[in-house]
Amino acid sequence: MFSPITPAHYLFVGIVLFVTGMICLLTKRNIIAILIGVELILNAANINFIAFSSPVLFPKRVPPLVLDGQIFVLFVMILAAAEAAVALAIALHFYSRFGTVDVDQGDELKG
Amino acid sequence: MTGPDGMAILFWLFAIVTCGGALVVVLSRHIVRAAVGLILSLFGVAMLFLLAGAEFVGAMQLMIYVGGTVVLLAFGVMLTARRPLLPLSTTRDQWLAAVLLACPLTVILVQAALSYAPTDSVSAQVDAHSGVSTPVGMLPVTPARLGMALLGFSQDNHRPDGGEVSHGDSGYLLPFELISVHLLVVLIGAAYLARREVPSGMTPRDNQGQLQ
Amino acid sequence: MAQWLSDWLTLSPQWEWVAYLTVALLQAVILLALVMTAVALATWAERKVAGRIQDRLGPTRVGGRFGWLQPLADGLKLFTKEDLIPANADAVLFRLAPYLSFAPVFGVFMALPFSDGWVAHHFNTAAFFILAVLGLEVFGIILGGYASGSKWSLLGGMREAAQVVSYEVPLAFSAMLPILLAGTMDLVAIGEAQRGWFWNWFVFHDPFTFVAFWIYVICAVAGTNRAPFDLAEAESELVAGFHTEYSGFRWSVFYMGEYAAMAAVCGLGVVLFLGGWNGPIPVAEWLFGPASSTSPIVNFLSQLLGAVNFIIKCIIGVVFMISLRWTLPRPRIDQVMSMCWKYCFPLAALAFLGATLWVLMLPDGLLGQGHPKASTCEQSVMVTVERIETP
Amino acid sequence: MSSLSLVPQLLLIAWMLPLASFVFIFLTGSFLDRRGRASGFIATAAIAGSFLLSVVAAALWFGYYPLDSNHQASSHPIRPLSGDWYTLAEFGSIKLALGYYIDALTLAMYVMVSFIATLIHIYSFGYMHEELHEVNDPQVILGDGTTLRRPGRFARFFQYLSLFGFSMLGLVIANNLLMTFVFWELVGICSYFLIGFYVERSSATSAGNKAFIVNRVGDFGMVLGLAALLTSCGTLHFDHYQTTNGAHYAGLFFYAKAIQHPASELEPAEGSRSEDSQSNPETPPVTLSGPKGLTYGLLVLAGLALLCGCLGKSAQFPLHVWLPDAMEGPTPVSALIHAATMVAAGVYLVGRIYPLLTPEVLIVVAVIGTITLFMAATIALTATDIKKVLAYSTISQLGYMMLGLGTGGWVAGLFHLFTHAFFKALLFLGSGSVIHACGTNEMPQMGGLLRKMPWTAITMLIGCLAIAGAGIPLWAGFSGYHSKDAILAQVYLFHTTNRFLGWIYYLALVSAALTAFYMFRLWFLTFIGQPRNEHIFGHAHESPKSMTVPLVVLAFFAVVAGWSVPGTHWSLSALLEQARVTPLLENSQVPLFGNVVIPHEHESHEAQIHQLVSLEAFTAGILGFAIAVVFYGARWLDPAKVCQRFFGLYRFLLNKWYFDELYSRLFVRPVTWVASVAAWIDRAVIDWTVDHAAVAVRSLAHLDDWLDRILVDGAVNRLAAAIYGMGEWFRQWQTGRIRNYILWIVVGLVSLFILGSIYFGLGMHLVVGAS
Repeated sequence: MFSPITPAHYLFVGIVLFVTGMICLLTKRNIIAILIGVELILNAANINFIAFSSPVLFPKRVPPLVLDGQIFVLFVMILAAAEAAVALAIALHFYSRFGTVDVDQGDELKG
Repeated sequence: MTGPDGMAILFWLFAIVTCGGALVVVLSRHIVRAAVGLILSLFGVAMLFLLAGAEFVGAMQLMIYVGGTVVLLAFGVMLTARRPLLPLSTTRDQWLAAVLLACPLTVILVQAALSYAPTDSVSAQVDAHSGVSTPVGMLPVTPARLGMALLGFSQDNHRPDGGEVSHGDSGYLLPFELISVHLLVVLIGAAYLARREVPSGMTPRDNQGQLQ
Repeated sequence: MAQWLSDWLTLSPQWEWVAYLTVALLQAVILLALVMTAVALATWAERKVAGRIQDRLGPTRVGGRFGWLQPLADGLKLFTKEDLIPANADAVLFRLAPYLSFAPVFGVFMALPFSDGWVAHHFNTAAFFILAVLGLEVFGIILGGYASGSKWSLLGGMREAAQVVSYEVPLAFSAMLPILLAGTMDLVAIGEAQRGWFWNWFVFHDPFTFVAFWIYVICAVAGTNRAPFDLAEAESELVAGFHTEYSGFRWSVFYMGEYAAMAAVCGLGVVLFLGGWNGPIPVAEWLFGPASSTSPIVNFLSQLLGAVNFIIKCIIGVVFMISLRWTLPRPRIDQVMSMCWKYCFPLAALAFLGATLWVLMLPDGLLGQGHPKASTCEQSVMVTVERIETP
Repeated sequence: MSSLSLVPQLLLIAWMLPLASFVFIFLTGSFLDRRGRASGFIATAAIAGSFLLSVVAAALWFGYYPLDSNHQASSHPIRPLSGDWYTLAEFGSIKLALGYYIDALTLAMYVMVSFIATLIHIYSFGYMHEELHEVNDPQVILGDGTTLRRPGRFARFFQYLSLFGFSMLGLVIANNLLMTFVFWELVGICSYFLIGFYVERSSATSAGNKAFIVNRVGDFGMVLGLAALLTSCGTLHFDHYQTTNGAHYAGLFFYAKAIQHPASELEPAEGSRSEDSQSNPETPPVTLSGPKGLTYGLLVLAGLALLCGCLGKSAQFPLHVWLPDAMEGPTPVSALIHAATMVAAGVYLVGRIYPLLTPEVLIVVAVIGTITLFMAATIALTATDIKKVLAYSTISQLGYMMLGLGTGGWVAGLFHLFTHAFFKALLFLGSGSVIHACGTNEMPQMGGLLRKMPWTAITMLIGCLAIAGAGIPLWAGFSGYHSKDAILAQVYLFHTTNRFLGWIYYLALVSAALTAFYMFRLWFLTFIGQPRNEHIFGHAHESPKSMTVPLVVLAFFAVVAGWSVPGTHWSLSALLEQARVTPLLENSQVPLFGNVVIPHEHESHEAQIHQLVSLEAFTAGILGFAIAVVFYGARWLDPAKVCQRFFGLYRFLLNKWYFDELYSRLFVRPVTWVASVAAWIDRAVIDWTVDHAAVAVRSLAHLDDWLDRILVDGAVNRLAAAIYGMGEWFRQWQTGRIRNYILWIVVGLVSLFILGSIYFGLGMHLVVGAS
């Protein structure tokens, strides 16, 4: 009844995550919400990597597994973790400086 | 639970969880609910990874983002729970701009995804080039192989004709080391940024008491 | 199994998915029944052990002399209680939280092998998967604490967040040792690597694994939010912590989550350190031959014996955790955190390093008698290299 | 060879133990200081371990090479073990390495050094116990009139002791002169640290500096000697050695031998080696390396230069001035320096490089030794500081050793080194015990301590008897009797063959009498008679066990060190005899001084020489003792009156022959004068030039300033104004709102995608579906 799952299916999930993450970036004022948007976008990229390196989605490929995709996802995760650590530290600093998490309040560097 | 149908069921289930979580993130005004949406979405992504045969990466996704989002949640709660709820909603113009931009972006991306032909073209090329027709078979993606790749033995980059692995494409040792150092530097930097300024005349131990 | 069901029902290929769904649900129900039984037994054991430690008898009325049916009575009482939602609460999250807390623990049992091959889904990264999924339990508790809209609950939830995120690090570190020794994250393979006499169990492999085992025990207790590390529900400070505002069925779901998590960490610990389904004496090998026999009945019997072994060890572990709760006082939150970061984590890291060196220096074990699987790490590297050599 | 092959390893461990102790205490000292005596225990355990390992190594060695009197004829000829542990660098045949050269002398030194060092470590527990707590140093007056209070430095003391032990053992085991030199300097720096242990006392620091600088003078000569040998022989190894490419090269001893017997140059392997090569056919032939520019004259010069270093280290005339000042260090350090480590190094080195020393050099050694021993003995007559007396006696005894070596008595000189180590350690530790009890070094403040400190007094008496060479002539005596008689016999033989140097023998005899006199003067002044200072006497007390036990042990050895083991002829001198080396041109005419002959040592063992010398020495000793009794024991004569009568001589001796003043005139003042002239030149010439150059540069700068302001600044300001205007225009894009930026990023992204899809079809085709 179901059509077999192809890489395109995964790409669609990635698209949804990417677009929602982008909208999240564009519409939220809360600094943590913006961080959440970034995480969504990173995950959208990860899904694509996994899809293209999957031995399940490319059963006839020789060699069956391309490790590059999974390694890249691991690196992206590590970078995301690092980014989250720094971003949260910045958020904390932001909060203690401005007393709010609204990024629009932090426009002291405007021209 | 194997087979194409089983996979399809599970795929759709987790795709819905993923996309639904993402929508919750966008549509909820409350930061904690957005974080819950993010958790759902990331959980779905992890399950999609498992389905795609990337078990280690899937487990890694769960593990890392559990820690990451727990802290995110904690921060969300800490920074917003003190005062009455501030929705921090944006203007209608902002939403309009976002949607206006998102529409063409979606169209282009969908077009690209649809135009992608899921052939095994890459492998076919390699196959034809080397003339080796012995398939290795469905080797499981054990973490050992990922680990070996990170330590410099990447099976992918091995020449099918049995030649020597040439320098420079034999694995991911250098990126692995780089990212380790990067992570360390970032964590130290974050710890430095987030440290609490201790007012003079107050020992750090006094300060610790406030956290509890 | 699904294929068999489909054939039996003579379903047309386009309806095969119904068979899949049915089988999946069936397996889930079996697992759920198992988990619920475990939880019921654990609550009974908790009451009995508490009673014995406090010089009482514990439950004696319901279900004969030993109060066997006490869990059932408790459940009935809880289900008939009124479920309250405070006015100040975030209703959606308040309802969601208990299930978020219970579901991951249930998910753990999907990957936990009860015997050689008796596992719902054979992951080859099972150990890691279980550690990851166990960590998800904390979400429910934090959300419950936050959504209740009470300061006690909030404090409990935040404590839980800090505690669980911290203790995951040494927990994973100590769990890494058996993985390192067996050379795989596959729990079935890890269990198999400890076949034979009890000195083949990884806990007795070398001094470092012995240390790591006790770190695992400490971190598992802390990670499942059990006394003496139950800071999230410290009744002397926070009324009842994160579940102050919960009652009735939702509260019992939290409760079940906690006991199921106990069983889960015990199961993982048993597989990782205590030989899994291998008894202290290789009775199964004497009875049923060295390897899994071709005869399905013999095979089944041997696996059943393994599962009994496994369950007995789990029960011992759970009872140990329960008796910990009733004997040890509760430390302060800063003591809990410093215990994690200043003692458990460095010790676990040292043990990891030590075990690595041990395997490198003494691949045949201390006495040279050789551990049957001691050099699997090296072997796996060799196998991988071989695969690279001969594509 | 299996039992012998263990010996280098054992000695390596024995050598490394004190280093390990040093490193450990160095790293954890501040922590250990708070925990009491842990550092002391560590250091003591390390050096005691060295001692045990050395004894085991010695046992292995002598089990293989028994101490037969006719060892030359025994089945296996004695062959020193030599090899390299660690190669620092190789330049062709030149090899810089850390290695071992082991013969009976090395082993005996190892056992002796580690044994005495162990006893001194134990003794230091008692002596240095004050350093465990905060110390109040009464000798350091601060600006506000109070005395200095400082934290105790117990750990630091033991740390330096460990380093000292390590350095000395390294010096002893070295198989090449470079390694010797390195550890030579390490010994020097250790003594510097320990002499200046009380760094707050200016006297201590200047004493440390003095020791260090005087040693530099000697070491300068030594470096010259090393350079001469390295350039002429191309190696600094004593014995044959092997480079990493497998070639065997000859060592210094072989070159020296080749000079003696020029014919043997054609046949590289030396005698014993060629015999050995028959029994051990695998021994490869040795090749000569280097430019082979070694001539006899160069060897003389190199020997003299190396001797300079030995003179400095062993405090021989004229470089002896540092040793009395070195008494500023704690007494255990003095004992260590005098008995086992520092000053012994010089004598040991002369003994080690003996095959390289030509008769000319040996004569210089003998003359300097004689001058030193007489001079130091006379100075010791008048000194009142108990440690100074002992210091001069050390110089004097070292003179004896040098004299013995210089007159051809290799065994005699080194034998005295060993016996002297025992009784001088005993005397110093005893004096330390006295100082510990009295709180002063001045003998006139003491007296009558025999009653208060019986153990110290008796052991000190044994030490005095030993150093004076007491014994029953022709039969047996204290250890000093045997060794000193051996030296005197050799000197007597020397004076019979070389009449024009006969005064050496008589001076040595007179000094023997002086030795007896000043030692018993010390003992009588300290322990006998009425207490001269009731306050000090009242507070005096016997020292703790940790101090008296080493005294008793050392006293035992001071008595028996000269004896042979009953029933055998195993004795210290027989042991040294096994390692004996012969000097160049023994028993033949010396090329440069045609009529000098270095006699063979065996000849001095003749019974008639021995009897004669023994009786003469005994008479001299009795004479010295009698005078001491007359002046200080029975007090029949008042020493003060004698001093007044011979006031000029007394003042001359009291001022130590005016050596310090002489050096001050000769070296210090000229240097100060040159420095003041240089300072004047600096001020008047160089500063003037610099000042005026500065003025010139300043006026140039004014001109430059003007140019800068008008031309350069004008251009820059205009440019800046233009850029500022542009910035004003750009700043309106800088809203500071992050969402605006993201918006523009996304706009750019979407535009890029659209452009890409227009111009390149669909971008994804390009990336993925290129095939």
